Amino acid sequence: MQLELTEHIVRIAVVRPLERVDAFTAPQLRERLDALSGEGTKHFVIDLSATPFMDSAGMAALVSLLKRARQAGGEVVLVWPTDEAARRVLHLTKFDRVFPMFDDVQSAVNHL
Amino acid sequence: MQLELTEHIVRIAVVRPLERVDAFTAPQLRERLDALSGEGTKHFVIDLSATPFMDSAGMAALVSLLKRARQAGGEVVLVWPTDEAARRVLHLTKFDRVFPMFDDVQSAVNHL
Amino acid sequence: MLTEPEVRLVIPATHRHLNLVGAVVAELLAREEGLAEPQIVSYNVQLALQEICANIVDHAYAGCGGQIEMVMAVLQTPWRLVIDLSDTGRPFNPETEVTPDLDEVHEGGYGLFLARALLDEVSYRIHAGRNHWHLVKQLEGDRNAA
Amino acid sequence: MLTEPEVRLVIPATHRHLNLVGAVVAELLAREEGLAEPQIVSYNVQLALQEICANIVDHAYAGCGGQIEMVMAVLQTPWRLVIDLSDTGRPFNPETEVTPDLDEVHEGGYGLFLARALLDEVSYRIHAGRNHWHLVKQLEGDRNAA
Ligand SMILES: Nc1ncnc2c1ncn2[C@@H]1O[C@H](COP(=O)(O)OP(=O)(O)O)[C@@H](O)[C@H]1O
Ligand SMILES: Nc1ncnc2c1ncn2[C@@H]1O[C@H](COP(=O)(O)OP(=O)(O)O)[C@@H](O)[C@H]1O
Repeated sequence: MQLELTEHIVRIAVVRPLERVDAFTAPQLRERLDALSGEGTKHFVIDLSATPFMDSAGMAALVSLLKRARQAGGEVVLVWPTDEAARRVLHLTKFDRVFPMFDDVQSAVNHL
Repeated sequence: MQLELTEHIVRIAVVRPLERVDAFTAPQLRERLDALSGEGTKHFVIDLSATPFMDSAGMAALVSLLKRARQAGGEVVLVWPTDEAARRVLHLTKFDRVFPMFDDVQSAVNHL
Repeated sequence: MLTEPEVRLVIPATHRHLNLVGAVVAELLAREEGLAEPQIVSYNVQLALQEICANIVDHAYAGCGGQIEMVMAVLQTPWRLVIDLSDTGRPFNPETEVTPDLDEVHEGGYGLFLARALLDEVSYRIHAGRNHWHLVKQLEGDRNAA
Repeated sequence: MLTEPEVRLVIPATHRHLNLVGAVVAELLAREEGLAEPQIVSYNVQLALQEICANIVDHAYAGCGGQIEMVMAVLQTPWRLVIDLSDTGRPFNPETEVTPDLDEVHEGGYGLFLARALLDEVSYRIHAGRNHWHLVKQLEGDRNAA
């Protein structure tokens, strides 16, 4: 049988902040994300399930990544925080309408 | 067949503090332990595996219980805290020589 | 400012130290028995405080340092948490405050919006040469429950 | 007292508020990158502070209230945490301090023993009519690790 096989390799970075993402730590997160973008990664899963706290500086880092990724034809999706209060904040700011949201990393990866 | 059956029921109270045990909360713990002693309980397992913090006021509550229980012919045994620092404090104060220490509730109950 | 026993925290106005602010309020609330949804209340107050304090660092002091002073107390009837945050940086101009258009995402401009959404009162005034942010969070629940 | 940017906390001298003291020091240490055994250092400092403060509540103020002021900073070369705790209660008499006989259990008398065992320095002096407890914890680790 004749067939043609093409392989697509899509690199997806799964980033899981384990500490507070706030005005002090967000620059470090940004730096890591910028480095990944710089290496050509354009698909990102930001897994917030183990992130204890995120302020608007952390949210700004996600928006910045989103803009850059979409410009490159990629996407940024989020995994919901476990903490109910943190979930409500993403809803309040309508981040859950801008970022595709998932309950776990596997579903998030499948979407990309 | 003739036989004689006697049943012994030994009541063992397993107490598992889930919050800080400190100068503020120790009186509440003491009150609960005193109530159990007052009802005739004399065998106690104090399970510290989920206790995030204990100060010397908490330790004093345990000593007070120990004295009362032993006087009544009972015993107080401890389940080690999970936190390494808290374990070291029990060692430093030699509480681990005065109280029989166990790794889990089941072993502690079996000892009594 | 407050008649109930109050707690006072003074920190350097740097992003590095803002985690202290949230920790103090979290522990203060942790002692309030019978609070409904304690985790959510605590998170919301911590986030609001973080936003107001980050604004003080970024805008009032514009990165030039100084101190932030926080005075807080839990008051009764009605049961509430009252916080005064003050600094000696440049004054806040209320006209610079705009409600963010939530149908677009932005890289900034969520701070005051979040603080106002998560607290019951957020007011600003200048007093004795200091900027003061007065914050109130109503506390709900059954104080005799525990 | 300190030249580095310092943190100041003032609380009512009640058992209820002592959890704030530990929370502040824990968050201050949480920002120190490269600290060896961070959990253990943090727990030990929190416990030592809790003991010194409980003594201020119970002995210096003997339950009659007042305030406890804590001033703290992380200093470099050597890397260390320095804390000054002060109050306006009755003075401490060092002669009342006895090392507990650890071969017997006691219902009290572990407070100062623990503080001294868990910190590198615990010293007391009266200054300007206030009792001051000066506490030092050396910090170990690789500050450039993270
Ligand atoms: N404490 C403050 N002092 C001076 N200006 C402030 C202060 N807080 C906020 N502002 C002004 O209000 C604007 C909106 O603040 P905010 O909603 O927190 O968004 P952001 O800080 O991300 O810009 C700021 O850009 C700033 O111009
Ligand atoms: N801050 C203080 N002010 C006055 N007296 C104190 C203070 N701290 C400790 N003391 C005295 O030192 C004794 C030993 O203190 P400590 O070791 O903490 O044990 P405890 O507080 O359980 O008695 C106390 O009983 C008290 O007499």
